[in-house]
Amino acid sequence: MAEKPRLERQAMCDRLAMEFQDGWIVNLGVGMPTLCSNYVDPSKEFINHSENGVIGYGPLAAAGKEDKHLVNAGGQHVTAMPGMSIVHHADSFAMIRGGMIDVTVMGAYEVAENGDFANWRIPNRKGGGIGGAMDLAACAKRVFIAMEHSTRDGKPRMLKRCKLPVTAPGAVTLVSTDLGLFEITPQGFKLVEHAPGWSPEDIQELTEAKLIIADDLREFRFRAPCKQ
Amino acid sequence: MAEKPRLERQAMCDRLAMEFQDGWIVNLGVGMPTLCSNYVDPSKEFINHSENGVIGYGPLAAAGKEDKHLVNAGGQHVTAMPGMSIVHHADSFAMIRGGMIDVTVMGAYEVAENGDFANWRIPNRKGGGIGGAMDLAACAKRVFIAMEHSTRDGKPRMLKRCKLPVTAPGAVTLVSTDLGLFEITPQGFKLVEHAPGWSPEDIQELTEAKLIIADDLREFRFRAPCKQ
Amino acid sequence: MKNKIYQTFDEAVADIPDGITFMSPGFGGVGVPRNLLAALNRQGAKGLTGVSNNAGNMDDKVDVGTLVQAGQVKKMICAFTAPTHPSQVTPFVTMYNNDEIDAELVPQGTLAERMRAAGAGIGGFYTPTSVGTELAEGKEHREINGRMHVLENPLPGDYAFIRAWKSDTFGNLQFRMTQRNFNPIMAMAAKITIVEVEDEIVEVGQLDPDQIHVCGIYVDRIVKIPPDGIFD
Amino acid sequence: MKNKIYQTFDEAVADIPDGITFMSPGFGGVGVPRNLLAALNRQGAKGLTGVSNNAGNMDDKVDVGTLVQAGQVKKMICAFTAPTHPSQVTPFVTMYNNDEIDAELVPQGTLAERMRAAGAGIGGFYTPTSVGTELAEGKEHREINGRMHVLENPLPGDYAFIRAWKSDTFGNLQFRMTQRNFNPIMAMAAKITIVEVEDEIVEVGQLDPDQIHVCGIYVDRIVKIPPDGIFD
Repeated sequence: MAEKPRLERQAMCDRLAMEFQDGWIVNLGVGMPTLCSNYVDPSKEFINHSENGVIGYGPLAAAGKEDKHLVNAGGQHVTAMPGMSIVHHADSFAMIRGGMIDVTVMGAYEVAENGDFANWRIPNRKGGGIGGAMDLAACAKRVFIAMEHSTRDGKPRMLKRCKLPVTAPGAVTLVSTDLGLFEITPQGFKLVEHAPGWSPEDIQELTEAKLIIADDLREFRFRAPCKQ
Repeated sequence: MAEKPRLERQAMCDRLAMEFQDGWIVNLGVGMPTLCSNYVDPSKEFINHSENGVIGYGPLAAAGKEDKHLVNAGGQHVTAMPGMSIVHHADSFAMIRGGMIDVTVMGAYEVAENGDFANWRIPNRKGGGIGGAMDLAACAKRVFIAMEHSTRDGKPRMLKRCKLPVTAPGAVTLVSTDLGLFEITPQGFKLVEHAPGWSPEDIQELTEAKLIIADDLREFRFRAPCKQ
Repeated sequence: MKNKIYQTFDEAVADIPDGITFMSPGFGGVGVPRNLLAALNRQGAKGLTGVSNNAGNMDDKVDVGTLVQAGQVKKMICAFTAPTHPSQVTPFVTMYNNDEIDAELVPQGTLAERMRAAGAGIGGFYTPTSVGTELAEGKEHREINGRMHVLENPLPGDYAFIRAWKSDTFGNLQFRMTQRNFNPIMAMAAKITIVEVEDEIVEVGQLDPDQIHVCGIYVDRIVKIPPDGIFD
Repeated sequence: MKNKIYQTFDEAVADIPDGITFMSPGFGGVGVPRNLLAALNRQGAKGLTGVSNNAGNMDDKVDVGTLVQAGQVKKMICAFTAPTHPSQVTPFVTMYNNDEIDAELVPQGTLAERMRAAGAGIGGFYTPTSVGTELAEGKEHREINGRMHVLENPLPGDYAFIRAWKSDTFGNLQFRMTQRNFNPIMAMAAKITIVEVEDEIVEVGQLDPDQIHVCGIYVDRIVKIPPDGIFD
């Protein structure tokens, strides 16, 4: 059976970014979550925080226009925005642990219905890449996850309990996958928006944990077409 | 019996300052210890640290030349010296606790032969004035005390054990009083320099603790006359 | 984004309820948020807990002592509950001796570090300061690398009053010289930070990002000291 | 006062013995003390413990990985002991998988705070980070204000290698943009701090006292990167 089309990564991240509120301080993880910064809503301003101590930076620098001393958490050259400021690493994580980050968006290997998630250690491999993920997961006001719904070999990532070592227990509140948008409730995953053409049953089939279907389940929301 | 002349406060502080080594970071307590900053040795440079986060400040500002934003720990207007820098209070005490202060000079009500001293709480009075004294006493590399040898009513301040609540136990290594200079050794106070005209016996009489007399006991050293 | 600029100090402190903990910086008379303290005095909130280096000076300038004297403060947390010289009988000292106000005496470095911990999400820390003194009594002790330490708790605030030199409209702050003192850590430690600005409030982009002492995310309300305000 | 200026990187690292702990800042390739690392590589000290955000990148630039690859490092303390992408097989990853090098994995914020604690004379601190994870196993737990924390220890170093933008002759430092990262806390945490300066070393008095990111009391040796040095 040829599978139905899944959501694009940009759409997954746009959907999370639509939840950001005006004035929020946002920390975007390396990789897919960075796509959230492409979402623009003229009615809202977000403040980008990066672990390496930059608050209020702007979009990626155009080629040839890089400031070689200014990078985001992914090591990408970003631009200085008016109001930007710099702190050192201990002060940057003081902001994180101090609860100043309104939302962090991260990738994950697994998310569990109890809000646990795992993104730092691959199975059967020595060591891990924690970076600032544990600090952010434990201390940001909200942890959103953007990840593919299934592994490359088709196994579910939305689990009853994480199999991999967790990054933080019970931290996740919202997950955007290529099949839909999921809230984490005390009762477990609640499917609130589904990818076009995907029924709740289709999605449940690819999900280990039992899904709660929102009463007001609706189709996945995409951002309005870009005006530029 | 008319008492023999005692040492002037400036001489007491000069004597402690003579022990400062080139490049030392020096924190001078409010009041008498501030007089140490009048000691000048062209062969040495000292770096003044003050609790309120200024490192490398200079002499008191001349009247009319004050920078209203620049004060030392005593609230006196000091001058900016080349190389001066400013930090906030937590960073200033990070320097103190972190062991960056080579010597602190403080006043005291009492010093005991075990190196305890008391300078924050007056007997039979509620509350106390700690300021940064406990941090400095516990964490500076050396704690020097400048104080009168006797109380106003003639009681000894150099004691077997402190009667007042201590500022830090076992912290003091050198005491300059108006009767001489005293090292604190594992065996107790050692009189190493006596005020002119004062014999060890004279000084012992005004000291509660038993004095050890240095083999090389000598007369109190004064700074060379100022050239200006 | 929300406008942080307020036109008057009275507006900026209007909603402060009774019973909150306020933080007031300043050292040696420098960096004291006198306009905000004066406004809070006019506003009249009561039952306050104050966090400050001391509980007011002997000069006739507005400081924490103004609120103490007015009976607005029920407790001070500070590094001086007695004057450095017995002759300095401030309103606080009189009230404290008469048991009309409560106080917690904290070594200055521990006071600073406790505020920093509160702002930095640190649950507690061990310090060698005060070990072997009356102030360490009843505190948890622990020997670390051969040295005794005491456990100290974070000290958060509800409101911080800040005196800055410059601000931008986002609330990025700069201080001049020893004006900085407790200001940055109090801005971190308090839920709501209100700033009085001495020199000017500039547009965002006017301050060098490398030269900002307090990031604007910590700042909620900003008031420029007007020509008839308190400049010292 | 002692002259802190060294003419060459080789002189500045000449006395570093085997077995010490070095701290190497840098994040995303910015603020990496590449000239000092290259000099230490030439100098050949062995059995080193390295403290750094990661254990080397995939590019061909000198970084901590250069010392790792040369077998000079016995242990890394860092926030990444595996790459963020499985394709990034650095020399460290190969050696670590073959048990040829030891490592301690620390969450980045805890790593930063542990260094800050070492520099600030804090004996230990409680953080909520890592609670409920494998990394918290064996650590002392404590519930503080209803939230579980773990106790973390200070992380001091013997030598810190610093990459600054400007220095004065006393060692007061300024950084540009995100070059700052771990630099200031490593300068605090290490006994001996050696700085490579990118832009210029100026006379004392040339830097604004309000705009210094690391006070010169933390700095021991300063080297200007020469025209043929590594600028990135």
